[in-house]
Amino acid sequence: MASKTFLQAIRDAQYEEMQRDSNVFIMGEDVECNMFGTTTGMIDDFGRDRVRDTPIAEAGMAGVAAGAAMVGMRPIVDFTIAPFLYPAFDQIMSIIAKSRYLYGGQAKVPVVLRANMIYGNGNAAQHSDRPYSMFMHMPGLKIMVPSNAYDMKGLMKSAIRDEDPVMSFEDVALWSTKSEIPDEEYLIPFGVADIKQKGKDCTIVAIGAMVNLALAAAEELAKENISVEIVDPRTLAPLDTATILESVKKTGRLVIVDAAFSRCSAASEISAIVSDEGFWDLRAPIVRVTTADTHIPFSSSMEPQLYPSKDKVVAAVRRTLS
Amino acid sequence: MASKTFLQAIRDAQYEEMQRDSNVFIMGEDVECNMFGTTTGMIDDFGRDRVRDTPIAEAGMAGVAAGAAMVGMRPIVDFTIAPFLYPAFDQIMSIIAKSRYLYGGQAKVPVVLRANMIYGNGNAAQHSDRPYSMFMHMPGLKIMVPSNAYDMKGLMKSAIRDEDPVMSFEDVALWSTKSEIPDEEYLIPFGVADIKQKGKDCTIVAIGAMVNLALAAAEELAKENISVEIVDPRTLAPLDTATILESVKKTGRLVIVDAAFSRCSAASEISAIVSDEGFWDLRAPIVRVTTADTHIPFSSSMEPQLYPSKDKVVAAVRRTLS
Amino acid sequence: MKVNLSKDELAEMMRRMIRIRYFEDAAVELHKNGEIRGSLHTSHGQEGEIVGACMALRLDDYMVGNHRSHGHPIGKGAKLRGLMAELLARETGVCRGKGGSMHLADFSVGSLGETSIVGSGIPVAAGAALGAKMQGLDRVSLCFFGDGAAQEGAFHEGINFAAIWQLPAIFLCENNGYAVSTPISKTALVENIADRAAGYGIPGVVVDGQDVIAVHEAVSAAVQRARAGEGPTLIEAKTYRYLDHAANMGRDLKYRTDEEIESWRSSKDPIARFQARMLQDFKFEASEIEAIDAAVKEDVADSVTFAKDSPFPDPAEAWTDVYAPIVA
Amino acid sequence: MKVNLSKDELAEMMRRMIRIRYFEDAAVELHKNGEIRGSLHTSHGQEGEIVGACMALRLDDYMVGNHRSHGHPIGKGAKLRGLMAELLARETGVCRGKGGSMHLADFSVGSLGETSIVGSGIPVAAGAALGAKMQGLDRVSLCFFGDGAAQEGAFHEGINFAAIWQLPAIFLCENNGYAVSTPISKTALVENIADRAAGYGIPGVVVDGQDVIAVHEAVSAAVQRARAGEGPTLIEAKTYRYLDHAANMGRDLKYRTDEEIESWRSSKDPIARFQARMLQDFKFEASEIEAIDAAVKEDVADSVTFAKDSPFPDPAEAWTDVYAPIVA
Ligand SMILES: Cc1ncc(C[n+]2csc(CCOP(=O)(O)OP(=O)(O)O)c2C)c(N)n1
Ligand SMILES: Cc1ncc(C[n+]2csc(CCOP(=O)(O)OP(=O)(O)O)c2C)c(N)n1
Ligand SMILES: [Mg+2]
Ligand SMILES: [Mg+2]
Repeated sequence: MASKTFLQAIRDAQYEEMQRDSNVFIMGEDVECNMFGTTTGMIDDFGRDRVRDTPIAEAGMAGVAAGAAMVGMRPIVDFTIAPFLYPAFDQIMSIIAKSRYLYGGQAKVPVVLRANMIYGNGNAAQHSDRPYSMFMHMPGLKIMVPSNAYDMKGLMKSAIRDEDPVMSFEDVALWSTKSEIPDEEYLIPFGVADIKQKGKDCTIVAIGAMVNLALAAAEELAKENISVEIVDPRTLAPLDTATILESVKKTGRLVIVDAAFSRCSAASEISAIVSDEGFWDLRAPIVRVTTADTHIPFSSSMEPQLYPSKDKVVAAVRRTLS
Repeated sequence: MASKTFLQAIRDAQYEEMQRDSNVFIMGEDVECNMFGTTTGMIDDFGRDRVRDTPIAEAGMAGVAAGAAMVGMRPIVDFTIAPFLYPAFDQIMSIIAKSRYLYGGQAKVPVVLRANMIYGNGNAAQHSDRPYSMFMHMPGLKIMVPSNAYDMKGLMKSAIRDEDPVMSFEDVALWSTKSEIPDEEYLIPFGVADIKQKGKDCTIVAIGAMVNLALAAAEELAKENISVEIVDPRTLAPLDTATILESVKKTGRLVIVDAAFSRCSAASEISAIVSDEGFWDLRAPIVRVTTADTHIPFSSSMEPQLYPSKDKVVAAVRRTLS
Repeated sequence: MKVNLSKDELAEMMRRMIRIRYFEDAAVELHKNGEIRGSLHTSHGQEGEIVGACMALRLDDYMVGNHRSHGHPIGKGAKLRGLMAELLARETGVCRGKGGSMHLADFSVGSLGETSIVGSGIPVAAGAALGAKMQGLDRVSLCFFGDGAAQEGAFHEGINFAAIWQLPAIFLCENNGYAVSTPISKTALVENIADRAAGYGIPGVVVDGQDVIAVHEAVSAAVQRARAGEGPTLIEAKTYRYLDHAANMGRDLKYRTDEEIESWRSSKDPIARFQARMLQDFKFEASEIEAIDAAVKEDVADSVTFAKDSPFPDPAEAWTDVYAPIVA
Repeated sequence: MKVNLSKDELAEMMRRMIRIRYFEDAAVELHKNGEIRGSLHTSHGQEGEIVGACMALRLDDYMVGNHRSHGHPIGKGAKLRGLMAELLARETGVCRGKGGSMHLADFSVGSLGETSIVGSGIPVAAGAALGAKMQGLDRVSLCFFGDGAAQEGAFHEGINFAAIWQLPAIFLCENNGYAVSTPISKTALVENIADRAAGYGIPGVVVDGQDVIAVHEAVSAAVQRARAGEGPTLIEAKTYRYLDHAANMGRDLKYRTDEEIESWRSSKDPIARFQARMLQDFKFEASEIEAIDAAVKEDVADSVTFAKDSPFPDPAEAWTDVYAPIVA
C-alpha cells in the first residue's frame, strides 16, 4: 500500500501498461516535458518513440491514433483539456466510435482518449467544459469518469487493455487527492458501479468529483438522521443501471449530482432510465443537481455559484424527503 | 394558400428573408447548383455573392460564417447531412455558441446552421446521425426540429431573423411532405410547442418527423378509445417545458418519441424534466421510444427495426395505460 | 522511377482495371433496379490511377479509401464476391452488410476501410503508417482521397503528422476535377494539389492518372522512399469520373458539359489507352486481352450470383460489432 | 513597402509597445498576488510584431487574436482601463468580467475577440473579411496566431477560404519558436510557416518580428493589397516570448536554455532596438522617450486603480449574454 495522488495513479497505470505491452504508447501535446505530471520518468524509460509530442492538431491526433490502433497499436492520447476534444470530434464520432461496426468487425480501435476537466478556476467558457454526455450519446465509445485515485488506476489499466475505444474524463479538482493504492496489480472492470456509502433514505448517484460532494452532503444529512446511499457509476458507458435501480428500489428517492450542464446530461439519462424502469419504486421527484445552463464566466463573483455544491446536494436530498 | 413541400418551405423562407435583408446570404457545398432543392432560382436572383459554393471544409464554413455574422452579416450555412457538422464541432461549440457570452455581449453571432438528417435509407453509420442532443447540451445555441412544411417556413424565417445562432435539423423523410402555406407572411416563435392533437389519456411528445408517427399511432389507439395528446416542441432550445408539463398534468402519462439514439437524448432530457417538475402528476413510467443504441447498419434486413415505428409508439402508450 | 513490369504484371494491371470497370457496371445496374440501396459512387474513368497505385503495394501494405472506393480494394487484390455481397447488403459481404457501398473494407488485403466522411481517412492512413513503423515492419500505408478532400483540415493535419514523423505513407489525391458539382478551381487557387507538399516539407508529384504505368511508377518511387524510411509523398493523379457524382442523384446538375465528359471518355480512357499500349508496346495478342476480359466478366457475374444467393444478415446482427464481443 | 512614418507615428509606436510591456508587467504582478485568476499568457518580447502589425490598420479594421492577446487590443488602440478591469474580473472590464485574460475583446477598436482555442480565430477572421467585402466596406481583417496554430486544420481551412474568395485578410503568424514546450521544428518540417502560402496561391512573407518598422511595412503592404481587392497575405513574424508559456505553470519545463532567452532579451528586444533607432535615425531626444515612458507608467497605474476600484459583476450577470436580451 502507498498513498498516491490521482495524477500519480494515471501515471502509474500508464507506466505499468507500457511496461507490460510494447504496443502501448502515449501521444499528446507537451507530453515529453511531463507538463501535468502524468508522464513522469517516461521519456527516460520508454524514449521518444513511445512518448510522442504532437503538433496542436487534435483531429490529426485522434485519427493517427485510430489508424495505429487498427494495425495493432494501443495509443493513449492526451488531449489535455476536454474542450480540445472538439476539433477532434469528427474523428472520434465518425472513425473511432464507428469503425468496428462499419467494417463488420474487421476493425478494432483500442485507443484511450484522455481529457481533463478544469473548471471553477477562472478559465472561462472555452476551457471549462465537462462534455462527456455528448460522447455518451454515441454508441461504440466507452466512457470513464473516476472519482478517486484508486478507481482511476484500476479503470485506466482496464481502459488500456480494452479492445474498444475508451474516453477518460479526469476532473482536475481530483488531481492532488490521494488514495491508498495496493502494491499488487488490480483492474477495475467497466460497467460496475461502486457504492461509496450505504444508506436507506435516498440514493445519490454522483459522477466523478461529485462523489466527494455527495459524501460531504451525506455527512451533514446524517446529523439529521437522514441516511444516504451513494452510488458512483465510475463508467458512464457502459452504465451499471442495475445497481442504480436496486438502490432506488431500496430508498425510493434519487438525486443525481453531475458537474456538467443539465440539458441532455448523464444526469438526464440516469433520471430517464429510472423514471421508466424504476418508476414504481419512486416516492419523490428525481432531482438533478447539475451546473447551471449558462456558460462558465471568468469572474469569481459569478463562477462558483453555478456548480453543484454540498448545500445544493443537501437541499436536493431534503426535497426528495419533504 | 398554396400546397408546398418541406423543401419548398425552406427555399421560400430563405428566399423571402434574402429579399427582405441584404445581409442574409447562403453558403455551403454545392448550393449554387441547387443540389437538394432549397436554393431554387437563387443564383439567378441573388447571384454568386449571396449564394456561395464552399470548399469541403466544414470548420472553415462555420468559422467564416461566425466572423461574417460578428460584423453584421446573417449567414445561412447549409451543412447538408448532419454528421458533417462534426468537423465543424469546435467552431460551433467554442466560437458560435460562446462568443456573445465570452465577450460580455459585444459579439453577436446570428448564423443559421442547417443540417439534414437522412436515415433509414441504407447510408450506414457515418451518414445517418440525428445529433441534436449534443448541441442541446451547450448553452448559447437555439435548435429547431420542425415536423412539417408549415412549421418549417415559419421557424426558418424566425431563425434567420434571430440575433442568436440557430441550428436547424431537417428530417429528409419530410422533404416531400406538403402543408398548406398562407400567401401572407408568418413567423413562428421559438420556444412555443404546438399541440398537434388534443387528448386526455396519454401525452406523446414527438420530435420532428416523429410527429407523423405519433399521429398515426394516435389514430390506431383512438379505435380502442384511447385518447392521445400530441405535443410537438418544434424547438428543442428553447424548450417549451410549460406546455409539456401542462399536458402531463392532464393525462398523467408520457411517451416521448425521438428518432435519435436514446442515451443523453432530447427524450432523456424531457423525461428528466417531467420526472422532477411533473412527478406528482405522473401515473405511469415515462417511456422513451427512440432509436436503438447501436450504430446504423447498411442492410435493409437490419436497419428499419432500429427506429421508432407506429407499432412501437402504440405499444409504449399501451404500456403507460396498463 | 522506371519499373520493369513482367508480362504477367502487365496483364494483371489490365485485369484489375477491367475488374473494376465491370464490377461497377454491374453495381450501377443493380442500383438502378433497386437491388442496391443507399448512395453509389462509381470510379468509371479513374481505374488507371487506382490500379497503378495499388499495384505498387504489397498485399500486406495498408490502404485507406473514401466514399468512391469500390475499385480500391479490387485494385489491391480483393476477391469480388465479398465486395459485391456487401453492395447487396448480404451477410457474406466484407463488412457483413453493415458498411455498404461507401464503406467497403477488406482487411485481408490491407484495405482498412473506405470512410465516407470526406478527408477523414487521411489521418487514419498516417496512423497505420505509424503503427507499421513502430512495429518495425516495412509496410507502407496508401491513402486515396479526392480533390475536394484537400480543402479539409484533416488533409493538413494528417499529412503534417506523416511528414514530421517521417512515416511510410503515400497520399494519393485523385483529382477528378470536381467535388460533386464544384470544380476544384473554385475551391483552391493553387494549380496542383501536389504543390501543397512543399508546405509540409515533403515531395509532391503530379502524374497523369489516365496512364496506369505512369501512376504505377510514381507510386512505386514513393513506396520505395517510404520503405527506406525517407517519409511520405503527396501524389496527385489528374483524372476524371465519367458518371454522376453518385448514381440516382435525380437530375442533371449541369456543372459540366457533355463534350467535356465525351472528350475524356473517347481520348483518355485509361483502359483503352493501356490496351493500345499492350498491343503496340508490350506485344500482347488481341486474343490474350480478350481472354482476360472474358474471365473478368465471368468473375463479376459470379460475384453477383454469389451475392444474390447469400442470405441477408440476421436482424439481431444489428447489435453486434458495436463493441468487441465479450470473451468469457 | 516603405512607409513614411511621421514623428508622431513613430512616437505612437513606441508608446504602444511600452504600454503593452508595462501593462503585462502589472498583470504578472497581480497574477502572482492572486488578484488575477486563471491562466495568464504574456507577450513580453513580442511587442514589436504586435504594434507594427496593428498600426498598419485603421481603427475600423478588424482584428482577431488568441490566448496570448493582451497586447493586441492595446496595439490596436484600446484604452487600458477596460482591459485591466477585465483581467481583474470586474464589471467594468471589456467583457464585463466574463472573458478574462484569454478572451479580451474590444469591439470599439475592431478587436473581435481573442479566442483561446488554438487556431480557432483564423476562419473567424476570414469571415470578418468576408463581411467587410460583402458590405462594400474597404475594411481589412487581421488575424494573429502562433506557430503552433499553423498545424491546426482551422489554419488550412480559414486561409483557403480567404484565398479562394480573395478576402481582405492578413494572417499574421507570430512565430515565437514554441508551442508551450514544443519547438516548431518538431511539428513542422517546413523552414517558414509563410512558405505554406504558396499552397493557397497567396503571397507569403517572412519578417523580423523584433523590428517594429519592418513588420509595419510588411503588414502595410498586405493591407494595401487587401484593400485593393487583391486578396489575403500570410505573414510570418519571427519573434520570441521571454516568459513561461503561462504565468504560474508551476515548474520549469526545461525545453529551452537560459542562454537562449537571454540572447533574445539582450540583443533583440523590440523596444530597446526601436528606442535606439529613435535616438539615432529619427532624431528623438532621450527626454521625449522618457516622457512617453512616464506617461505610459501613469496610464497603466491608472488602469490598475480603476480596475481595483470597480465592483465585481453581480452574480446574476452569469445568466446574461447567453442569448440576446429579449426585446419586448
Ligand atoms: C465531411 C464531409 N462533407 C461533405 C460530404 C458530402 N460529400 C460526399 S462526396 C463529396 C465530394 C467529394 O469530392 P472529392 O473529394 O473531390 O471526391 P470525389 O467525389 O470527386 O471522388 C461531398 C461533398 C461528406 N461526405 N463528408
Ligand atoms: C485546440 C487547442 N489545443 C490545445 C490548447 C492548449 N494550448 C494553449 S496555448 C498552446 C500553445 C500555442 O502555441 P502557439 O500557437 O505557438 O502560440 P504561443 O502560445 O506560442 O503564442 C496550447 C497547446 C488550446 N488552447 N487549444
Ligand atoms: Mg473530386
Ligand atoms: Mg508559439
